[in-house]
Amino acid sequence: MNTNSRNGDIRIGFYICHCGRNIAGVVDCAAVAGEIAKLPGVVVSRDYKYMCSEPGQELIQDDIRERALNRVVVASCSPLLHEHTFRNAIEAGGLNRFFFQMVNIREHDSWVHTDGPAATAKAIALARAAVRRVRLHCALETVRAPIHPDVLVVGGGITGIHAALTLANGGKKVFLVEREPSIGGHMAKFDKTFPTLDCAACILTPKMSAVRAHENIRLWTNSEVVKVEGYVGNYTVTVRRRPRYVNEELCVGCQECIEACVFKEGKFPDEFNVGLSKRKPIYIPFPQAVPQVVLIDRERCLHFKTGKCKRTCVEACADRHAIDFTQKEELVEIKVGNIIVATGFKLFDAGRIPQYGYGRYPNVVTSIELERLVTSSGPTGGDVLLRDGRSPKSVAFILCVGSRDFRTNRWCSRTCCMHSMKLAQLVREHTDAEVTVFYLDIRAPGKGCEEFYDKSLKEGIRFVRGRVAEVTDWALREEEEGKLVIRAEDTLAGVVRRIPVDMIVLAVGMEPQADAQDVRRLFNMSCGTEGWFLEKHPKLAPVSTFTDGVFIAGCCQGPKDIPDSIAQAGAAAAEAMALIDRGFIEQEPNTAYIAEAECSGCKSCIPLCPYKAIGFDEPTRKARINAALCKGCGTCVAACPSGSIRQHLFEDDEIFSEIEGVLTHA
Amino acid sequence: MNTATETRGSRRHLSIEPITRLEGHGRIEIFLDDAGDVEHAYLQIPELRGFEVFSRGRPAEDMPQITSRICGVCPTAHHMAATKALDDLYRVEPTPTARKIRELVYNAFMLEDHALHVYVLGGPDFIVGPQAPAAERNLVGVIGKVGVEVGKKVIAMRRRVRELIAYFGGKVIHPVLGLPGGVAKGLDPAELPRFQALARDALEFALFTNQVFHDLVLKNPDYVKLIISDVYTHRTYYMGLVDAQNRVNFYDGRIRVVDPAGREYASFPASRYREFIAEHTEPWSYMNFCYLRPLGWNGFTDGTGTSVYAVAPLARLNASDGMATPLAQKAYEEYFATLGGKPVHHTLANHWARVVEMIHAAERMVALASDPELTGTDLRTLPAQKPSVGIGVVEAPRGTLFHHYETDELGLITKANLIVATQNNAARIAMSVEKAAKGLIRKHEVSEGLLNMVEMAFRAYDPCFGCATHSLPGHLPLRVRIHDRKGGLWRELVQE
Amino acid sequence: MPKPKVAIYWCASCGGCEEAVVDLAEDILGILDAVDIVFWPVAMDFKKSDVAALPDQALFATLLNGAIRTSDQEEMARLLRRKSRHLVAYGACASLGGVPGLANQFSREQLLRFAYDEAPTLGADRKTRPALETRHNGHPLVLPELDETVRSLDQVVEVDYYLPGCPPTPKLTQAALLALLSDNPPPRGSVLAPDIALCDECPRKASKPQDLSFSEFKRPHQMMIDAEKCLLAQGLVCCGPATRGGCGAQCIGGNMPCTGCFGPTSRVRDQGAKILSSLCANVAAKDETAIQRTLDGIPDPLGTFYRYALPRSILRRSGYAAAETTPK
Amino acid sequence: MHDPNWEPRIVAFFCNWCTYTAADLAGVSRLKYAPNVRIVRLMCSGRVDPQFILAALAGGADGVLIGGCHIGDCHYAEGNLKTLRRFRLLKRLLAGFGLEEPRVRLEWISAAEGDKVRCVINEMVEQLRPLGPLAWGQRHGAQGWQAASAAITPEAEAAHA
Repeated sequence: MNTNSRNGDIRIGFYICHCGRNIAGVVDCAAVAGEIAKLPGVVVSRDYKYMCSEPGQELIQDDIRERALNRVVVASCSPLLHEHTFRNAIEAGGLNRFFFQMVNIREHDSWVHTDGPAATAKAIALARAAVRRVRLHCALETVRAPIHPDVLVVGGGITGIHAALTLANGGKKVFLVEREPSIGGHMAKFDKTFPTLDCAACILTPKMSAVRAHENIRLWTNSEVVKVEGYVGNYTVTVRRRPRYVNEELCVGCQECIEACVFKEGKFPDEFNVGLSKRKPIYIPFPQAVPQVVLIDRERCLHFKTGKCKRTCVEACADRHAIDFTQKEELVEIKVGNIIVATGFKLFDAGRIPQYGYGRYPNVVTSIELERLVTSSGPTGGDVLLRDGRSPKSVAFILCVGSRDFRTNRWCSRTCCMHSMKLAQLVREHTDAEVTVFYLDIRAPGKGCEEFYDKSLKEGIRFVRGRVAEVTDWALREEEEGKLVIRAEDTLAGVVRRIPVDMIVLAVGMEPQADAQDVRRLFNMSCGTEGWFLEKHPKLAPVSTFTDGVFIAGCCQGPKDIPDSIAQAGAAAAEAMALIDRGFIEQEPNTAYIAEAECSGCKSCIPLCPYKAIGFDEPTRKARINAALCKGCGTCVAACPSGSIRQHLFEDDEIFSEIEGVLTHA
Repeated sequence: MNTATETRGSRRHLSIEPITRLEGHGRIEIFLDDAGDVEHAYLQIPELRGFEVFSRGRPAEDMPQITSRICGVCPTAHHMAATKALDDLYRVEPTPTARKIRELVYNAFMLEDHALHVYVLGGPDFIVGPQAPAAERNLVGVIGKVGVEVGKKVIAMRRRVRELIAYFGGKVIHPVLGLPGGVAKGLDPAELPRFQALARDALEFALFTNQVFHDLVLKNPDYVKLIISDVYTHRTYYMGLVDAQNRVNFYDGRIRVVDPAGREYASFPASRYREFIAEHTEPWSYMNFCYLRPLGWNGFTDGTGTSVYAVAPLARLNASDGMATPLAQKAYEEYFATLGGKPVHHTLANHWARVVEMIHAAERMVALASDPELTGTDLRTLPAQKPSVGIGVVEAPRGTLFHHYETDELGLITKANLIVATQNNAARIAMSVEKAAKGLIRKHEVSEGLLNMVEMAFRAYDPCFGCATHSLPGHLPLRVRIHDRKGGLWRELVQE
Repeated sequence: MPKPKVAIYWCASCGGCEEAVVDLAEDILGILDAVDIVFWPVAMDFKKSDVAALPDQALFATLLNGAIRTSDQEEMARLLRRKSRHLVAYGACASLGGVPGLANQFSREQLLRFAYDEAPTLGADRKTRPALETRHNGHPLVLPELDETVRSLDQVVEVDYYLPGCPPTPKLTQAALLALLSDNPPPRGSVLAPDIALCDECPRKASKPQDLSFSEFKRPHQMMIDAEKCLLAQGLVCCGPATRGGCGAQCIGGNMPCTGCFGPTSRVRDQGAKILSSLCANVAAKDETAIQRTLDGIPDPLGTFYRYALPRSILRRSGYAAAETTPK
Repeated sequence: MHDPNWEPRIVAFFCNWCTYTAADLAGVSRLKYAPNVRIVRLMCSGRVDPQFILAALAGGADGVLIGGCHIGDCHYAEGNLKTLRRFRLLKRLLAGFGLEEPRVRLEWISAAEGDKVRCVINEMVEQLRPLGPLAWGQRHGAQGWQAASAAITPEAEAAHA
């Protein structure tokens, strides 16, 4: 028992926050303060408009001084939000920061109940419990742990790239891990970016080469994080590096080996061009790829399949000896203090909406496929062509494919409207086709986006409001012969239209990565119901997660465009930098501890600790807890059969008194 | 003798409480006629602990430990009866070594329990004297009488014998050795000499006790007269466990019943106990009174027409044709010769019979301690069959003890029924008390000594109301209340 | 100067605690030198009225064993409380309710119904019930009423000390008496036994592995029990880790698991809950069905975890029991 | 029958990382649910000592709800697995004590499942209503345990002083 906390008389100050009308609108704060004032040990009981405000905090500090308070209870919002605020306040007021207990009467009471009296009764019960509990609190010191200055960035899309560069430029060592053979992500596939229509490559490529060149960045492509252990400031991460069968150090990217390959022509679908072109078994993902290193597709390479290959590539590489068929997958372990997760998104699979005919009609394409077509470095050298090589006379865009649709995804993917308008304009540029856009609502909130919309209208792009019912090649009228027909209701005109076109572009939305759940577990994060990674707080901590030292940025947190992604990348980098430059993290001292005299050495607790924090001390034949390793889950405390393991901040007696408190009738 | 009064409801009464020097609790009500002679006396038992009921749902293998809590004076008896019920429940025979360990432990227990009664509970009445001052009628008094050396000898012997029980049972009070098909712990050969020596000393001690009894009791004509006096005599049936030769056996055998003339009335295995034993309920006591089922309940009567039977030492000797060991057999013969042949109906003869049994127990200890199989390592026959019903019986110091369990196929108790020693004796004890009261209390003449002699009437049975009331909770001290004809209190006597 | 007076008394008990005192053997003589036992129904001829006649606090100490189930016991407990400077709850029943406390899982009516209506050995007069007041041959006879529940002593009167065990060991009994007689007796409310779990003194402690988890719980009759190895390590449910030490691990010495008669340590409010918590946490299985299968190896958690402490546990008795009360 | 104004009282033990946060989310999302629940925050559902559950039931709760991260998502790897194991046997034990099945409930609620908090609590309140007050303390004198452990409750301590 924490007898030390009970010496002398207990003088408790209780403060209930109105939070404007947020709490006071439902809970009768004055009544609560009145009730609590009657409890033994309570010397001050006040209600105030905004406890977290400067004056609110001063109110507490003055009372600590003038009324000699030695315990403080604040009833306001969630402790996850403001516990530290008030702990700091009472510490500044000269009290140990743990002589404090917070009561959550906003998120858990006023915001979720409408019945005033009931909510007030609940607030009183919760407050009573806190008052009973706080008297048992002990003075504790927060533990400081050093922070490893290196950072891991997961994902080499524009977000990861920007985060890595920002940190590296700040002088931090960065490990950038990318699953694909090259960094660049989705953006590398884009021709131009909205709303400025500036060339995507011109923005991205320099950043990519900067990554390659940067002395503070260690770039690992073709690699994946497989294990994460430890805690903020002190993570141990295992990375799996898949072999590319070409030595990165020795390859200069001359690509002569590709020329020399026994396959004279590309034979296999090219991932980068989303299958619109073919590549060889030995290839480089795309011209500007970083690193500029070729790789061998083990599944396709003759040497690996038959062992009977002339290995012309090896000859071509000659004395550089970069090609190495013996390369093995390797697991590398690194230590970092912070982790930025920027694993991005995956595009909606248009095949999931059969009535749009994707995969059935060759001239129904997705927005990303069109993106590759309009790119000068793309498979067609920038010509927008139908499958039969003709240039389309009419092109239609269907928006919200896999977005804002209760049958697929309910969220708005935010970028498809602008992206489609960009493509529409490019189609107009590259062809003389007539362009129609089927939309539900046009979302053009970003800077310069509304103007971009106007521009699209001026350029004669036709907008039809309504969800497309189906795409068919079943011609009813002569002009429909040999064309694709879109059936849609024009909700403005209030008529159902049949519109024949040559090409249909599906503006597919964004989805969480297929393995988002695994990645979430890997980094101990949460996902929203839709599967996007969950930020700690949408406004107060938009790039933080519930796991300290793990940050999220870009589209893995939710759909967003390039500027927003880059902004988040910067924010995440700044958060990490802030922790690193502070040099240490303060850990909640909620660790478990053993009163040695009481431990019988039954060893029941030892196997329970996931962090191996409990050991058996042979000389004393008792269990020992290594506080540095303990994370304070309290599982061993609940399991100790003789009640000999306690937990700071969550002592049995504190919890029992909390239980008694919430149940005592007013 | 001074008087004090106490009011309970509208009635005033005389009381002596609690009844002392017997394990458990009881109370006697005595009603006088106009002449001040005893008209009726009632023995009341106010306990019910409900073991049969709260055994339900318990794993059968826990029963030896749970039921031993019925009585801390004879826990080994309940433990052993329960263990034997488990053998039967799982249809397993204990290994030869296990059986011998059980028997050694059990005879050791019988010896020390009897010793406790002879020297601490019942004996003082004789050794110190029935009319001796209260403060002396106890162990300390006995020590005063026979000398502190003897007292120490008694205490040391009990301690050593109980150490043997503790060796096998873990604890001597509420031991843990019993498991279906055997015992939990074997004997380390290194310990054997210690126990062999103990067994020899135990025998010597038993014979010494026999000597003390002869010197202090049998050599005193008044005591002998008291023993055979009609006040302490009842002609009833007698029950006991016997071996194949109808000789006394505490651990195992058939149940044999003889009639008041000493002829065999019945001989049956434990599994048939329900055919021969029935319980009768009186509204004025929580304890049920056992009788012979085939004869039906004929009330608290002895002699012809009675269905009352007795158990415990007196009964065991009456129900057997002899003892299985030589020295005990010799004592057995002397016992019947002195008391006028079989069967002996004198309640107070229980004390002597108890000494005879001590010799038997000690002789068995000597035999078992020298048995090579005792140190074997094959301690258990593991159950293979699904359990259903198990019935076990042993001779507890205070008489025949039955444990009867039924379980589901997981071996969880669904039904339990227990018939314990003192319950078997209950009817006869009640009769003894009334008879003694009638015989001793006359013309409003009541003295502390006389009242102790009334207590002696049932103390001779070494009744264990703790056991008897395994089916009843808590306790009420025994009072002797003497009421006059009008049912009002005549007088309250307070012993000083 | 006169020797301190000591009383030994029993309520709902089996007499084992009395035997435990007798088992002081030679030492009892030593104790008789130090104190006068003025009241000990099982072994000495003294009457309640003797105690009633004493002035309050006249008794230096009373060792009271047995739980409380009748008004008479409660009355006696109050009387002895009044007369004693130190009231010691002696043994498991007085301290925790004890084995008879398992009756709290059933109603009084269930107890009576079995004894007088259902027992297979009842005779023709089956269904006769003992009555609180009857007349026989015109004579009035009364019986005490049974309480609905079994209570530990401290649920009836204030208790100064606890001496745990079923029964307490002579060693602890003697130590306790000497401690009370000493100049600085232990603080009131203390349990006069080590405040550390049994494993501390268990001879098999070293044989327990550090990474023990349970893939199966076994019952003693189903297996040959290794006489050296930790019983938990053999898959048996041993309550030692959750039970106060001081008994000398006697049951372990008998090669059987601890059943918890010494009760919990001072830091635990509910012994059963703690045994359950630690055993379950260490179950090896990770999926629901496997977990269930492992836990089926403990068929009677209530009887196993609350063998001695049901009345003194947090919930104290079964809720079913309350549903049924004896018709008057 | 019991007081017509009686309302079930639920004590909830929520883990800091998932269920407590989900309850916060429910608040931020302004979801509405029954005011009968009192939430006690612990770092992990693994900290829920069965004693706490018994204490709540004996102390006047009509039901107890334990909330933790989904299996596999525990912030501390496997704390919730330990909770699940305890809970399975505890349910059987409580049945032995004659406690109605719905009175004690374990739910996995992730930080994102604010709405599940609402549903579970509303559902539980409705399941408890027909059962009526548990009132274990009054019915079984279970408060005895508090008296007996008086020395560790502040009020008793105050009284002692």
